Amino acid sequence: MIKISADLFDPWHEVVAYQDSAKHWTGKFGATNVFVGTMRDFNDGDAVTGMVLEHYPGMTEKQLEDIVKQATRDWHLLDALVVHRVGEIKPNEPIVLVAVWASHRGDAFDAGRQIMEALKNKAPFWKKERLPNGDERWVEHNTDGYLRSPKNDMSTILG
Amino acid sequence: MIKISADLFDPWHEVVAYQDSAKHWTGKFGATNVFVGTMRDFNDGDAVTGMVLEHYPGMTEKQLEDIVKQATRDWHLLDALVVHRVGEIKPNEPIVLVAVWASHRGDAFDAGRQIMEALKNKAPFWKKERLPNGDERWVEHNTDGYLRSPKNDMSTILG
Amino acid sequence: MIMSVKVRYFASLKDSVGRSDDMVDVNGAVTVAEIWAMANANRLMPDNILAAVNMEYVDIEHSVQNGDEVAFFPPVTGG
Amino acid sequence: MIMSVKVRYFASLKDSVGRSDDMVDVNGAVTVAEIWAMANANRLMPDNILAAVNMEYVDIEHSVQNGDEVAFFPPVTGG
Repeated sequence: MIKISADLFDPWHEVVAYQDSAKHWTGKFGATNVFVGTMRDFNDGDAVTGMVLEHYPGMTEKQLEDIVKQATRDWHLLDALVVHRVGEIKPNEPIVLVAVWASHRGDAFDAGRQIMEALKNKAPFWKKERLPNGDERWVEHNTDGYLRSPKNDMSTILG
Repeated sequence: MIKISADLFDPWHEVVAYQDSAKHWTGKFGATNVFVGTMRDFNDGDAVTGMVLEHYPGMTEKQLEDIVKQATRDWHLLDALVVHRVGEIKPNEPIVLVAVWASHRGDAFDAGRQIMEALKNKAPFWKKERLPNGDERWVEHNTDGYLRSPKNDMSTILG
Repeated sequence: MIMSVKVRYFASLKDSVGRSDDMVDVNGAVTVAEIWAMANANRLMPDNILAAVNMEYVDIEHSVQNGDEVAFFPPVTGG
Repeated sequence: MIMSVKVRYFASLKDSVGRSDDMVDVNGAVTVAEIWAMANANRLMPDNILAAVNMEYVDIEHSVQNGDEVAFFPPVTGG
């Protein structure tokens, strides 16, 4: 299921409510992977006091549906839930929830990550950040979620 | 934090309670990855009516602490929570929760999966399944969570 | 045949063109890139622009049909 | 020197040896594999067994010290 929410949502409540409503796969899922993206109070080294999330009504839902369908073709999934905020957002509020249910954990981890990366690359949402001095700035691009962290690269290099 | 629980736990409640208690990283985490392993009502083609989870008190906690420490060395993490059931378990009850908080999603996905795989390979827990006819059987080994699903392999082969 | 095409702009691109949408009337076959040029005579299409027709991503050489909705926007930054 | 070593068994291995633990008294240097042999005279150590000393995984050639707790168990199946 895909939901675009103009209001604050509780990702953990969404997961429980959806799972409880899906009686046809009760007892069948062994693995649930949930990703929650939360607004931080800083970005690119600057304090951020809030954010406006714009989207393209219609296309956003269509792209998210396609992304979930692709994940369902690529992995053994029982179900998936994607919730994304739009509008005015404050720090520490959830922006996105991606939850997937599968029999086995490999599918759950891979499908959850695939949906999240595709969402970051293809779902038409745009963030405008508000800075403490009242300025606003558009976020220019998303980073690659498959990049390994610098910390890990260092430990690989240094043994 | 590591918790071994002899009683039913609610993984989503655990995540919220832990996150709310960690005021020092409120506003700092952008990415949360949560994996929940749930008891299914079948395994290896057979209906399963219940399970007993044995562990090695002391060593289990020690291994889990080491697993989380290693993930914290390998990835940029703010915190991690691992909860694992022991004792009598019924289908549809959660067995394991692995939650990690990071600034960025790549670290959250990679660290969560690393902790889960290490737990499956190294944490001393053993499952004994109860079958509908009253028989019991020990689960002999865990599968590899990095194996790609047969579905995905097929689609790769068949283009 | 005269075709009527709706053009939409989002996010920072909407700010820089100063409008959220245009209606463009064209005579005969036309591509997404040509739609941009007609609607924005004095402005080159930005390099990193994304384009969609009827809410599906397309190449800028994609041809546009009567009644299509063409959208232009910067790289997406959701999630 | 006489050493006293506690031996523990878990899960299916506990069922097959029929005990959860042993106390083994040994005289001089001894490995984990030798501890198994002393405690289980008539039973070869299973191939896929895991061993721990003081709750850390060890190779079966690891040498055991006085007061150590040695544990044997089958592949783990948690999670």
